[in-house]
Amino acid sequence: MTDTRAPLISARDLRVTFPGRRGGASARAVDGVNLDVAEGEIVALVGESGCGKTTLARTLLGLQRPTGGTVSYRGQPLGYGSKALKAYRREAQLILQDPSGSLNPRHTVYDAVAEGLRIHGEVADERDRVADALSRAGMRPPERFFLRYPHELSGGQRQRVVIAGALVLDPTLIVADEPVASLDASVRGEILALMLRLREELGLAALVVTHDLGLAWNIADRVAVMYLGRIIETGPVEKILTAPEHPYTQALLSVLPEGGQPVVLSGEPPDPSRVPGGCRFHVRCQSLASGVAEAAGVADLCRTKDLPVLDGRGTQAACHLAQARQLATSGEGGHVQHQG
Amino acid sequence: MTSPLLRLEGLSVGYRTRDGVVPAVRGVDLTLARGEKLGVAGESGSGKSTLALALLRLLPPSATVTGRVLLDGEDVTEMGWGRLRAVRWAGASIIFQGAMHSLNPVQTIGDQITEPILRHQKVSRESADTRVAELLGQVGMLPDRARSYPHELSGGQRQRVMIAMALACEPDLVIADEPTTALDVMVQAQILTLIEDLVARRGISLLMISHDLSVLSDVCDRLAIMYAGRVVEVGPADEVFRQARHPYGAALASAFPTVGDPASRMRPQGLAGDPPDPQALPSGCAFHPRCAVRLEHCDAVDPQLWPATEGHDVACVRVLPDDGRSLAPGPTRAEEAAR
Amino acid sequence: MAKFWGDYRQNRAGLFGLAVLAVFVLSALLVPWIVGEDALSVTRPAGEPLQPPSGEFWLGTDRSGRSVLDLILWGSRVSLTVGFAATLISIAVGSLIGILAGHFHGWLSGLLLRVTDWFLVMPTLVLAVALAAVLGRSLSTIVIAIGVTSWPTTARLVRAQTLAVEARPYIERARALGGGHWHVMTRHVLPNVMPIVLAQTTLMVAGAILTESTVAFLGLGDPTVPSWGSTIQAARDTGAVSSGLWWYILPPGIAIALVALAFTLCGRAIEGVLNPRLRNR
Amino acid sequence: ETKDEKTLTIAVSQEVDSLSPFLAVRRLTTALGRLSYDFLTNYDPKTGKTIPALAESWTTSPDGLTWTYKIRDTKWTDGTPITAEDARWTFDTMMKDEAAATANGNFVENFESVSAPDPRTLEVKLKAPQATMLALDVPILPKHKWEKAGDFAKFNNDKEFPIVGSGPWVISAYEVNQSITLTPNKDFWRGAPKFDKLVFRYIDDSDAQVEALKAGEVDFVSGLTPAQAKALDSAKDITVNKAKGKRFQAITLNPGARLQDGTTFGDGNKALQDPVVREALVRTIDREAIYKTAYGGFGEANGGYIPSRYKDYHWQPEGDAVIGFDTAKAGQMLDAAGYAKGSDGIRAKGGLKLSFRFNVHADNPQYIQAAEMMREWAKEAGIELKVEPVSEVGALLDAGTYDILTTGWSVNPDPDYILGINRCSGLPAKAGGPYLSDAYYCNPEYDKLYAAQLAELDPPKRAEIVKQMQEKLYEDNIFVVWGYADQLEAFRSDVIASMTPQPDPGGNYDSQDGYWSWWSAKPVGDEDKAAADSGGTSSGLVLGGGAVVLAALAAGFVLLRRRGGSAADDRE
Amino acid sequence: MTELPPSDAVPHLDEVRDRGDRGARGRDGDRLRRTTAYLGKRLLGAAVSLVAVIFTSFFLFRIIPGDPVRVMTHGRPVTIEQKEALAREFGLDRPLLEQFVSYLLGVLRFDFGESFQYNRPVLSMVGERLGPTMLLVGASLAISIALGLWLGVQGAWKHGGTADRVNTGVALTLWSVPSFWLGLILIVVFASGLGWFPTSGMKTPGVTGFDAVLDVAHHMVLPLVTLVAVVYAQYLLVMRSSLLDEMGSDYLTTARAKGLRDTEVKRRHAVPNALLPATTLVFINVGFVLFGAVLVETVFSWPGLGKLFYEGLSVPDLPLVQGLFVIFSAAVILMNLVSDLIYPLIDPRVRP
Ligand SMILES: Nc1ncnc2c1ncn2[C@@H]1O[C@H](COP(=O)(O)OP(=O)(O)OP(=O)(O)O)[C@@H](O)[C@H]1O
Ligand SMILES: Nc1ncnc2c1ncn2[C@@H]1O[C@H](COP(=O)(O)OP(=O)(O)OP(=O)(O)O)[C@@H](O)[C@H]1O
Ligand SMILES: [Mg+2]
Ligand SMILES: [Mg+2]
Repeated sequence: MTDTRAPLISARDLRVTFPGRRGGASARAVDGVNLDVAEGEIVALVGESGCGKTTLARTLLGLQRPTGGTVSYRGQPLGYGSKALKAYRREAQLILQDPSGSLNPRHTVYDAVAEGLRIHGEVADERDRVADALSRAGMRPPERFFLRYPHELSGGQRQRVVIAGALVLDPTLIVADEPVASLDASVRGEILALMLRLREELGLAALVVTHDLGLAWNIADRVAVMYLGRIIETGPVEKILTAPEHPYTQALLSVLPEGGQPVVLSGEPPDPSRVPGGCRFHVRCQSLASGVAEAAGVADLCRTKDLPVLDGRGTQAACHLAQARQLATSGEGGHVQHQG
Repeated sequence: MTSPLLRLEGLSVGYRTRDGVVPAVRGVDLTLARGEKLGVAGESGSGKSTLALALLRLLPPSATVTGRVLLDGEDVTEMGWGRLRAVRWAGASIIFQGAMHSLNPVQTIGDQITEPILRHQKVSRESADTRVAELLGQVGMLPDRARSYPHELSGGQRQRVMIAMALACEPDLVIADEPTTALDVMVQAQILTLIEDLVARRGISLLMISHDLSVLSDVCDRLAIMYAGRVVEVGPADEVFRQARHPYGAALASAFPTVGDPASRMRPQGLAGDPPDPQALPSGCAFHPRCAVRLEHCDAVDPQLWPATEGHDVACVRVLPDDGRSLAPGPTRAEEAAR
Repeated sequence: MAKFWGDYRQNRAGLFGLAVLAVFVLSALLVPWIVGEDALSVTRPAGEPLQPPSGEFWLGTDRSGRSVLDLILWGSRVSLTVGFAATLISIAVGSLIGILAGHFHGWLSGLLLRVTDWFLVMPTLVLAVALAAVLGRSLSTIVIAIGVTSWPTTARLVRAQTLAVEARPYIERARALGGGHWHVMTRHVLPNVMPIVLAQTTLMVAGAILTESTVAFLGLGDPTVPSWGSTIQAARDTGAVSSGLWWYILPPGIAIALVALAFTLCGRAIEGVLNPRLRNR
Repeated sequence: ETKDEKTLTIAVSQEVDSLSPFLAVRRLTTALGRLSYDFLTNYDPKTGKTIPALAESWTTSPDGLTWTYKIRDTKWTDGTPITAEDARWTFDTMMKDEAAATANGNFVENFESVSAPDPRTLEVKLKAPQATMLALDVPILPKHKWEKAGDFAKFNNDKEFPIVGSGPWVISAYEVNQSITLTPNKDFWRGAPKFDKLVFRYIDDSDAQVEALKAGEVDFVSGLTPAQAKALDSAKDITVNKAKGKRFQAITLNPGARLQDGTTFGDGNKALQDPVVREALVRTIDREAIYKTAYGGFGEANGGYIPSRYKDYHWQPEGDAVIGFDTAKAGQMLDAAGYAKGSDGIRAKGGLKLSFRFNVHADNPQYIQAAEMMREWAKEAGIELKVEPVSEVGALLDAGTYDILTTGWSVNPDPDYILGINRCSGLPAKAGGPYLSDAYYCNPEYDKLYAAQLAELDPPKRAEIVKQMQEKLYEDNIFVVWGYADQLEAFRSDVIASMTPQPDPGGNYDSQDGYWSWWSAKPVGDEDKAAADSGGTSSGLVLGGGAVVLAALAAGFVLLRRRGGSAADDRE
Repeated sequence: MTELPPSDAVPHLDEVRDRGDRGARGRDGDRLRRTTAYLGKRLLGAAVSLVAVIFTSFFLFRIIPGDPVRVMTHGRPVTIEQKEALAREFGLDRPLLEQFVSYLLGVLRFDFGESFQYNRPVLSMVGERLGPTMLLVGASLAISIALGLWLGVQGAWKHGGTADRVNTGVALTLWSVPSFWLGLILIVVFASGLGWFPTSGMKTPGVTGFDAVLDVAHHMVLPLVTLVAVVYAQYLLVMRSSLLDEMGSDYLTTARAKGLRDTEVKRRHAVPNALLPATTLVFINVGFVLFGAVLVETVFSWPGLGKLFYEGLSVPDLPLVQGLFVIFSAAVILMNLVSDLIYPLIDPRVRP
């Protein structure tokens, strides 16, 4: 993929901080993120639980106001007035993890799909558009499903309804937050195939949030790996998932069943209310622990020096070690950058 | 090898509900040798948990169980309550899926781990406490965590506590029902490594349930795949995962792509159709409506497990001699098919 | 709806409650025709005062010579009206405040919560009695007093439910689709809290009827209107208990208990249907 | 409590406001005052005439301004002699200390001075002649005890028992809100009471009182409802006393509230200022029916102001003078006066609608019942009465913001006071009160007659004038008397052998002007005391109620037992 | 008490869950600070509620029709001068706000003013009657809680059985009965009819010593039964439903899997968890039962606070009614506070 296309949506130095509960420290759920999604591109955002993926996705859709940084859509910063948001949400759609929860149990399939149309006052030829959206989402014949309630559908069908509800407004961007995580393994592939097909047919751009590297491999063009509120490695799927630079990405890949000798990271999942100083990954970094970093002479840097925010394009890894290796091979400064 | 540790013979479980009986498990035959690790996979609702609970008669009163569950040669379904209580945990223990819910929220984890020790072993409170510290150490937790309450622990830690608890009475069999679902990839890896390690070290038999075939194939020696309350395929883990003979097994295996494998890049594999409704199972092979390679008589033949290769049984007409056509008119006798 | 009824039918106690209610509501509706207004006349009563039950007066007569049965029938009108009207007020206020407090965050919700808590710590009955004393003796007073004092329960309940509903992903989806506050509250929250409110309503009517009788018992009701509470009060004034006028004091009490019970049973049945977790048990 | 000790227990529903006679104003506590402190004079229960009490005799100066009482030589219950100084101190304190005047201050308002020239002589000098000098309802207190009381506003006399007094009974124990126990004053000069103990037991609920009487927990109950009286009539060992009432029941119609100077105020319906309307309204009242239904026949329908119990002064309309129940005639009168029925059936003339607020004492069931009846009768004549029960009419009265009020007064043997309240001079002088009466009645002719009866010393002639006054009141239809309800009481005849009523015979035992009943009560001797069983509870209620309660309880118990049996099974 | 709408308990149940969710992971370092903050917040909340209650009671009762001075003079006609003097004495002539402030300050010093009709400090009148009320309310609470919770546990554990159904049915029926009516019936049947118990009051005058204790107990039976009968259903229902909620819980399956007996599972695991929501209700109910006693005290002439309130209201005796209202409400607030403070002790998830 190239970075030459103008990004459809782009986040610049995005930060979201949640005030701490009961006087606890505040949580930096998103802590400086640059991310672009170009038209017709599928970007996978991967990372372990609690690293801020959902928060980032919600912020991109204006459901969460950033505490810092901006989100721009087609080059325009997002407005947070109700009018501006409404207009934006006509074009950008959200698909949530849990299809059962995403459907109001009291609304029929028809109501659920038509909801977006009704909100935006596009009630003319509503029926046709609902039918069309449903069939595009693979529910054929659509009329058969109109009057069904969510509980009368299987999980896969529900997720299709949710997708149809997003498609009905002819969006240009879909943000899917773990779209298949709650589905059975057997159904999962069908939904992913649907997403690929939609991209093909409609040229949809999509940001797919997931903790499943297999999913990224299955459908994404580009992948961004997130750790503790930051994107720590980004680049084309083929590159990142086969030859990752960042120790964290390496660890993630290693624990996949086929990933060879698993590198099981020590310690508990990171806590966004206590972001460690230096490289935010250093406390769990296997490269640092095994002395590889020491050998490369960056151990101190790892412990003390925070890394700059990646700019969200190209192939990059926010890692002192990778940087040092890069330096060693190319002599260049700055962070690692492969031109794609 | 002597007699198997666990042997299920024609185990069926039905739940009585207002809308009739839900057949959750339909005639399962399985064996588990001592020290063996058996994985059970299958999609949601295929009866995995029901099977696990049936092993220790932990099913709700609305469930009816038929068939036999032979644990060390003794039929669990016919034990007296006293004997059953003695077998529970000391003979076989369970690691449940959601540790948050499987641990009593208002008791310290120490007390909860101590409880079965005191119940099943004639030991003093003090030695039980020592044992708790030891167990916690084995699962990689500090002994002073014994005073914590479940909510004070992370999901991974809770799951460790469950594991420590399961090992408390040194059982012969540990049943792990989706021990890592809902856990983060990283933690999942930690827990699996831990279980594998502990079980191997003590020679405990393991029955592990998951819907994630790739996870099971990694940990277990043998794999059983369930569909609609039946075991449709059982065999050596690697073989089942890589060359599943049952179309459902194959679909399940391919749902977990291999990262880096160009074959699955941009080509997600799925299984069309909806999971079966246990109360309205299709005729013949329960899988046939979703089967991509079904034969025309699949809706008439309900195939039983049949040895496809040595130690690898499959319940699919395709592994039967003449694609099972000869069986078409009537149902086969269970004993014949599953030997 | 058909499913609802199908589930409801399984609950025998709920059916019993519904049947009792149906009888009472029906008789309350039809009483002007089956009994007639004349039955309430104290100057031209049908019988002699305080006659024991007989073929003519199944439940005897009251202190004025009116048929107690007729009074109970007429009283059902008043008591049910009080019950429903008070409940309506409390449900309307409670739902509104509950939804607002649950939907919005920040100062509005804080303020509403404070007010709710304030009302909640005040013993409902004390307040109702005090209000009844403040506003003077009339049915509308009792209605207002009960309505005004019992809404916080509904508000808390509705708020809790609103919070639960708003935590559901479909609310997020609706917002992501561009839906505003109004859309979320009316299209998603309201329909979802309605069942709870319905169950709460039935339970509250029972409470309101009991409160009416209590207020009347404390002498703060309107003695000239034949509600069940005021009938008991009149019976007590007459010295019915110690005079052996059991036909005067038992029926209104039983009527209250029966209707309160019926409402409670219906409420529980509805709750059971709406909350499958209760149903399966 | 020893076995043979004879206790007389009286059920009371009032709480004690104060045991200090300076402060006590309630019926119960003033009665306690009468029992435990002697007064200067008392009334003969037979004749109603004043008789000596603490004052053995008395004289008055010709101008009526100086009264001299000879104090009886007797003792306080602590053995200290009673002297005139005690009486002087009592009156003097009431004159000087506002708090001490709380209860009975009106008696001494007119006192110039009080002195005790010697231990047996009390001398009172008045500013003006005072009719009540032989009816001073003031307990004489022991100075030696009370001097030390301190602030009389705060002193409730309930810390030290027995309370030193001089009456036939000694208050010897008091449990707040539960009971007051009195023991006999063995040295009482008129003779000691016969019972060994007199207990006033607080039972709030009238039904509970009667039940307690039936159960033998109390021996005397007053204030019975008609139904209770009827039911008790047939009860074993219980005697019901139906005394002719000394109260009248009435309504007053607001004729336009005004001050003495004629300034009108309030918002009374102006139609009531029309005598025709008032008469028509009165004609819609069926007094007989009220007493037959609301009072269960225990009472007398009568329009006279002074109850028939007082034969000498009682008057009642006769013949044509009777403004009797006749709704048709009421309608005709109103028609003739131009009050035409509107579409809603209510009459009106020139914007004046015959729709009246009718404020009824909410705590009086008979009033309410009567009011309901009156509402229906009035409606027949095209008059609307809006019955509004209120807990207190005083504020409405003071403000003149009423149309019709219920009222009722206790009438003393001497009618002077009750007649006096309706004079024009009785009207409030300033807005906001005080107002003694509750009718805003003012008729110069009535005032003239009042003066005449006051001056008339010949009793028959005075009675004649009093009757004329009642006639005036009756004709004016402002103070509309319904009649006189009987005073209904009951006592255990297996405990009390006899007591003196007031008047004797035919009178009441409770709230007497004196101590006669409890002083004279004679216990039933052991020999004629029947086995004490409380019969007479209506089997209907026991059966009905019992069935309800027992059914519920039994179900519970049965279940518990059942569960006991099934707990053994060890289910999973 | 009876008149509580049945579902009053429900929001509290939800609240409990709320709290459960909120339960933060305790970190020892912060614990003291958090505990202090928690305590402070609860206390502040209670204080705010209390002032609000005082405010309400002060202004609410002022609207009752009726002339305070007439109450003070027991309806006797008095001159304007006297009226004004009395009004001045009681401060009724000052601006309302000023009166409120001085009332508030008084209340904070436990000075509730003087009763208009009894001419005595409200507090001392309350003091006299607090004992009987506490005795009755305390005993009825203890019994109804014990009975209700026990029956609730039994019912839930064998839910759907005959015992459970009948039990719940009886409880609901009693709950629907007006308490005063039940009291009257009980008097007729058991006191005057069968003669087993005294009809009313708290003591037989003159009985002393240990006999007096028995005597009070004897008098207390019927009021107690009445109060318990109409109240215990609530505990039963809450306990039953919260135990039912717990019964599907996985940790109970764990406990069974450990080889515990059924009764042990119930006693050691299910009940302690189910008790939590019930606890909140217990405490909140104390305040309500206190007022519920008004009716029962009236019917049985029990010399308690309830009676005093009822009487004060009908007069109306402003300081008395205001004082009692504040005291009743303060009891509720206090009990809420106690439950807030106790809750963390019994539920580790809520520990600050
Ligand atoms: N509304 C909120 N208030 C406070 N903290 C929040 C809030 N939402 C999220 N967080 C915190 O921010 C961090 C990131 O949360 P987020 O949901 O974005 O993670 P995620 O990557 O989507 O995780 P998962 O894979 O579990 O969905 C978490 O630590 C979470 O606890
Ligand atoms: N208590 C019950 N009553 C009625 N039906 C039940 C009950 N428990 C389970 N079932 C049904 O039995 C079937 C098997 O359920 P089970 O929980 O064993 O599946 P599972 O394979 O463990 O699924 P999952 O992967 O979702 O845990 C399902 O159809 C389920 O709906
Ligand atoms: Mg997420
Ligand atoms: Mg399962």
